[in-house]
Amino acid sequence: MNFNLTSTPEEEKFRQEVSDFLDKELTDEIRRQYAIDKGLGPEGRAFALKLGAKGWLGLGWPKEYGGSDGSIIHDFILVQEFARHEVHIPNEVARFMSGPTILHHGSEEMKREFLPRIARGEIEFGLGYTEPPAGSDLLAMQMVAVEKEDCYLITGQKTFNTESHYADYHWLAAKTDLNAPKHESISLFVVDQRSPGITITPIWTLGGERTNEVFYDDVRVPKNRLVGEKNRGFYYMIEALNYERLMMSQTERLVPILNRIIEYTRQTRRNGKLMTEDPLVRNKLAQMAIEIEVSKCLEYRAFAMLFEGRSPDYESGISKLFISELYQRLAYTGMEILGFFGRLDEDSKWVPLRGEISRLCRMSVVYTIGGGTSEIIRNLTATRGLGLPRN
Amino acid sequence: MNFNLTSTPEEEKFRQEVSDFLDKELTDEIRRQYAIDKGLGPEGRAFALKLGAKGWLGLGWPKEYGGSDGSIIHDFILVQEFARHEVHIPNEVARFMSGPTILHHGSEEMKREFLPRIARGEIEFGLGYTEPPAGSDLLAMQMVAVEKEDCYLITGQKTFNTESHYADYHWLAAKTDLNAPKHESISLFVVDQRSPGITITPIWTLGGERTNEVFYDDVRVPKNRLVGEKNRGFYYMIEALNYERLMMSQTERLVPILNRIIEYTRQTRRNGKLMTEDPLVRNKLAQMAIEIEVSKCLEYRAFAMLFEGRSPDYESGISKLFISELYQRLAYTGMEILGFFGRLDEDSKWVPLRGEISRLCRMSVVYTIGGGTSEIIRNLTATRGLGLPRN
Amino acid sequence: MDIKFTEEQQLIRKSARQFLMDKCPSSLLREMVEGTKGYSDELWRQMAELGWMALIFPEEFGGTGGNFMELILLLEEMGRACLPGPFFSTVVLGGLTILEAGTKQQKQELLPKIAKGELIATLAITESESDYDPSSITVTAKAKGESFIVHGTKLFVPNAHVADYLLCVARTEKGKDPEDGITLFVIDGKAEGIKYTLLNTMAKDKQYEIFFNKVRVPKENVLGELNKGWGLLKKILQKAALAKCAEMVGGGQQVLDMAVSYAKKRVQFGKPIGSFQAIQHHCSNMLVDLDGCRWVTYKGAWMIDEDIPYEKEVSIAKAWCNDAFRRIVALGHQVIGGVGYCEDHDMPLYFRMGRMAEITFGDSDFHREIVAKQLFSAG
Amino acid sequence: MDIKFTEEQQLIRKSARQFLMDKCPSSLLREMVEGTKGYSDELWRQMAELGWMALIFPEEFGGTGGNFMELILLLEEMGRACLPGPFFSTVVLGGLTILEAGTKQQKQELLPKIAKGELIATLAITESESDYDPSSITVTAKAKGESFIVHGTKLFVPNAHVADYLLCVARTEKGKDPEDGITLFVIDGKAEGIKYTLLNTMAKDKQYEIFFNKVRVPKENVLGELNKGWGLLKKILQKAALAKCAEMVGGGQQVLDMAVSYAKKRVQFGKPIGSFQAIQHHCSNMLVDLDGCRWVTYKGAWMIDEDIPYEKEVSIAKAWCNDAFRRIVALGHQVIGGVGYCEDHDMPLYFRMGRMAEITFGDSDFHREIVAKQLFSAG
Repeated sequence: MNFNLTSTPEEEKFRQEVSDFLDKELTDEIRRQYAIDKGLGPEGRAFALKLGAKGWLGLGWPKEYGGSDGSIIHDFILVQEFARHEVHIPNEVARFMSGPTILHHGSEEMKREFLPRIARGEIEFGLGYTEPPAGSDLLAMQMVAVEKEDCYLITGQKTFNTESHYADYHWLAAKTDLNAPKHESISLFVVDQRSPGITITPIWTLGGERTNEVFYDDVRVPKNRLVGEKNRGFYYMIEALNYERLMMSQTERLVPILNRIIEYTRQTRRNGKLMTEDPLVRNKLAQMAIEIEVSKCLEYRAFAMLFEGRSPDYESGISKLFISELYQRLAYTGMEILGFFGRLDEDSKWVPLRGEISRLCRMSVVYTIGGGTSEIIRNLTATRGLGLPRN
Repeated sequence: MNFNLTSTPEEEKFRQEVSDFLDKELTDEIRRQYAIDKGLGPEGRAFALKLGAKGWLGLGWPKEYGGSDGSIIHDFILVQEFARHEVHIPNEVARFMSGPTILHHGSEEMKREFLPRIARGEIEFGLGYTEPPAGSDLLAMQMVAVEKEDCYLITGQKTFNTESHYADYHWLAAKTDLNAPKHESISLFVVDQRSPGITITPIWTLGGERTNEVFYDDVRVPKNRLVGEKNRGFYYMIEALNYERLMMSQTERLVPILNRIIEYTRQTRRNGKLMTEDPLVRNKLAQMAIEIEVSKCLEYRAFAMLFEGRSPDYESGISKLFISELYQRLAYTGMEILGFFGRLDEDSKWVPLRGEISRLCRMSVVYTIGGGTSEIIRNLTATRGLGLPRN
Repeated sequence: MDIKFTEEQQLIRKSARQFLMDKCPSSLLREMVEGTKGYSDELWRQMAELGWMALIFPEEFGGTGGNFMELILLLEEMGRACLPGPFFSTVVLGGLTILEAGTKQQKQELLPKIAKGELIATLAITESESDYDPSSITVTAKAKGESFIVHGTKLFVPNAHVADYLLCVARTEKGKDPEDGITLFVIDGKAEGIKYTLLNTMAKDKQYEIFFNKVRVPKENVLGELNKGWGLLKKILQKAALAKCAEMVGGGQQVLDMAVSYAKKRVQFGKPIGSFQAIQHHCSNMLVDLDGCRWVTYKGAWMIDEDIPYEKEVSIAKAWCNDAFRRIVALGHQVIGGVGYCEDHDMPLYFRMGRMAEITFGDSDFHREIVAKQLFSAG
Repeated sequence: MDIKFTEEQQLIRKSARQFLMDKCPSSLLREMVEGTKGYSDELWRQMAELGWMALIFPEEFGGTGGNFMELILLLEEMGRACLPGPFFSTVVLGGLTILEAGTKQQKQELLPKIAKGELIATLAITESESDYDPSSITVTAKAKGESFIVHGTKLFVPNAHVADYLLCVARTEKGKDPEDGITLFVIDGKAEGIKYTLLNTMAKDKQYEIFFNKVRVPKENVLGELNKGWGLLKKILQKAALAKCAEMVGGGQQVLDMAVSYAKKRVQFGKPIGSFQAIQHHCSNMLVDLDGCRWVTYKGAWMIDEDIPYEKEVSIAKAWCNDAFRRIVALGHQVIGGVGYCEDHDMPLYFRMGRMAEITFGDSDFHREIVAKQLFSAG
């Protein structure tokens, strides 16, 4: 047993390299762009290309598709170091969802077209799953792709497509068989977002991020942009979703937030005494440290299963479940400690910690909803983790 | 609006009378018998007769059945004063469940036979609803009563019949129609517990109380002991259950417990200082006072509806839900404060507060299960209180 | 015991609800929140016409002599509508304080104007170490001739930018006990030397920093007794805390209504999600929390009206409402899902309102300590 | 990173589970709990034969040189079986303390006997103001010739009635810092002047009051350094706390297993209750809590074995396990319903065990304060 992030000198060398790279290359502007604009700005894009040049966006992929040496462990170390440096891996959907799916299920042509560009950090995909009637119940989707000669004609509406306003391609799920059982009726497509007939309109959220509605009006998608087998899309989605949940579990990101709250209590007097001396404050922050440690253990456990070649199932679900709820508890604990000042927005006079606690408090509302609601994960944990009968 | 226990001079006079009576008559021995033996001992029985003589066990019942002047408000005042004095009303099932059901639905003969004796405090009934296969799902009961000439022959098993080892009569629900829809297949009976064919065996519980399994082997029950109409029993049960839930909500009982915990902190040093000075202790006990006040408000609201002639529905459910969970939280808070000493049983050296916190901690486990589990009450609250669709 | 409202009270609630439904649609709400003024003159005028600003004041000062319960019911409806604007700061923080402590002249001068909706007021308490603790009051008011010179910085003063009068809590003397030596002043909002800086809160509820740069205030503008202001302020803060509870009760009801109505309509897996036990139990938990908020708040109002000592019960109400409203909103979000996370839904309005309400006039730990003081001093 | 157990470890766990399933049925369990001795000689002998008491000690002292993780896995299985008896007090409290601080002679004399199951030991720490705080140590040990005279009352000493040796924490000097002047002694359980009084705990786990009435203890029985015992004790307490976590992990697993298996079989409303979302979510929440307990405990054991500073992580584990195990048992009761409230079900055993485990070696607030000290001292 070994709970260290790295287990071998080679892994430690890699971790150090990533860490040094980030220490050197990461600017506040890049961090800001990734946090708010998802890397939309020129600095963010340039940063992605640098990562690509390092070979870090195609770790473990075959060389012929632009990949480089590495394994899931290296991906994990990469993600952890990025988390510790408080920035997301750029082009996450391309790197961790579309890319692996194309690699495992895509045609040779598709692999050659897309994988090298993903590995170079050139392109991002926008996740195109959710529809107004199809949230937790993905299979209720209604967007239809009709086969016609050399293409599919696609019409319908997607919503909460977070990356669509800056992504290059839409990673689209649509119905290709209206008569088959639902889970055998969906196919995945790679759609050029500049295709005629696509309209993208913004939705602004409580967290301040933009997400999008995406409308398809008879959009022509060439047949070679169908991913893998027709009507197998739902299985591909599930496969990638599990991975997504794991990648969303980055407990390391919580550590610097807690540290800044602690630092704040060191410098702040309330009721005539330093906040660090207040037993209620001490108790609350200790509880946060405890829960962060538990979250880290749950996350490491799920990853370690992957490294062993076992496929985590409910284990990645509860890792996501726990961290998403912990984000909310941490944000509220921060709000309690920052008091009135915690209610100030980033641009306000008197705002502490650049408004990050207030922002986290707003943003974390969606963490227990997106990527599988807490309720859905509890269902799956009961049925798949504990073998309770399905309702 | 008026949140006082009593609203008129007459009510206040009654309250004072009850309070004086309890101050004078209530001994520790009687309290002990009611808490542990449910009034089985001679002192407890004598106390019940005194109450009966006061006319307080038939408040509001017609004089011809042994009743006395009074109303639901007086019952409420009575219950509250008993709660404040930390003792249950004796013969509760007879007084608050069987009695009212007989009064509303029983035959004239039955009323004359039982109501005066209940009002005099002479008899108690044991609740005979639950069966091994029928807990939350009362309608799944299997005990069968077969009509035969002048009687019913009853065979089957009941469980968790808490009063049966000291009650005089069994307030029994059994199936009288095997073909009808379940809710129209059950009848209620008054069964003399000394009837041949009844076997009562004890079940000992975590809380230390005794409850019972009751076995019926071809027990003859005269036809005139059928309560009200045949096959209407389920409706009578529901009617009385709602009342039971309300009568279980006696927030007043929590107040002296909290006060004793507070008193304990006044006299106890931990880590070199008085516990009253510990901000964590202060915060926890304040939270208990807050929740007790909320519980009291929920309870009063439900009762006040009754006084207005409205029938509380989900309102009595959530009053029971809240107080049952609060009992558990209060017990745990007490355990936290009493530390190691809170783990001692009543008969141990070093035990504080006569072991009541440990006992409460054990006993309260069942509060969220009996009389409608918290889950069932949440279901009812959703469907009946909020109009959400039944599953 | 009796939980009925008078006909008068029922009417207030019903007409307020109807008025706000008609006149304050979500679009106007957003306009007011986004605007710099923070409210609509037209709506304000109509509210005044309905007598809302006059409700709580005695007839001799231009009011209609309503009781605290009636004010609570009105505020509940405002909370339900998530109504922004200076009603709270003018009537509760300004008006009630003047009514409580003002001289006959001050009352006659100011209250009728408030009651007519012609005067906007607010109260400046908190400072940089702000926790409603007397030791944190460092803004000074030094006597100089016939005036006091007020100097220092106040924070989180609601609607200061539109206030005709600022009630300001200042230190006039430094005693051993930090509660001593605090005095309230009525200060002209346009007085020379006052600088307002908007603080951008989560709820965009127009809170201001006020810098008093040696502002001259006439001696007759002292409100209540010199140096004895903290006792007055504590009383006002308790009433204001309960008034804030009323807003949370209304807000909580609206969130629950939105969640339940969504759960009934929204179909997933072939059924309305409201038929799933997980969603049902979320909604039930919201209702339990809300009912608790509602009745502890009403009980507090009843005690105020009956003049029963209410400090403990009001702190209980505020602590409970803070925590319960937070849970209600969180569960509401969980029920409504992604749709409720979008700014064009109303959920974010209540989320933001909750974050401000739970801290204003004392967070839960603050009020638990008040409750603890009462518990440990009694007996 | 790697979460695999060695084959050795897997074997220990598997064979311990099998042994306890075979040899320690519920009936024997109840017999032991109800009996005055608190354990079965026969079972104790068999455990010794399996090498359980020898596991953690080096070969030179008659042990088999296992690591802490292996001990944790063994304790986990004991917790799962809710096994009573003096294993914990003998091996963890007695043996590990002697191993940590004993002289070569002490080790050679005592450890091989422990390893063979021939010696029962325990540790007497807490007193009447008990919270594992050095200031609460008032039992005195005064030097007198070649001996110390130990005097005073210890509380909650497990299995003292059967202990051949009591390790006792006493005050040998009164310094300014309460941590100074504390010394550990090895005291013969049959020494003159010792009086044992059983304390009736919820779990009937044979905890004793010990009154040392001027008990004479030879100087060579000092364990570790004179006056510096608190540092040693802190280390032992941390290891004991983690060992207690392991018992809770095992107990939690058993409670979850009982709940899940009941939920699969128990039919209400025509369906297994495990198909209802409310029950499913209860079980899921139990699993999340349990998995947390499990992995923070294993991580703590790994750190101990790797000699990485573990104070914070062990306190994290204990605080989490205390709270999580309480929730697991409460939800287990809620799933199993009335049946689990009856003493003939096993649930009450785990409920009672939980109440003792959550307080022994520090409750959650105690450990949160240790975590806080680390948080606020770092950086």
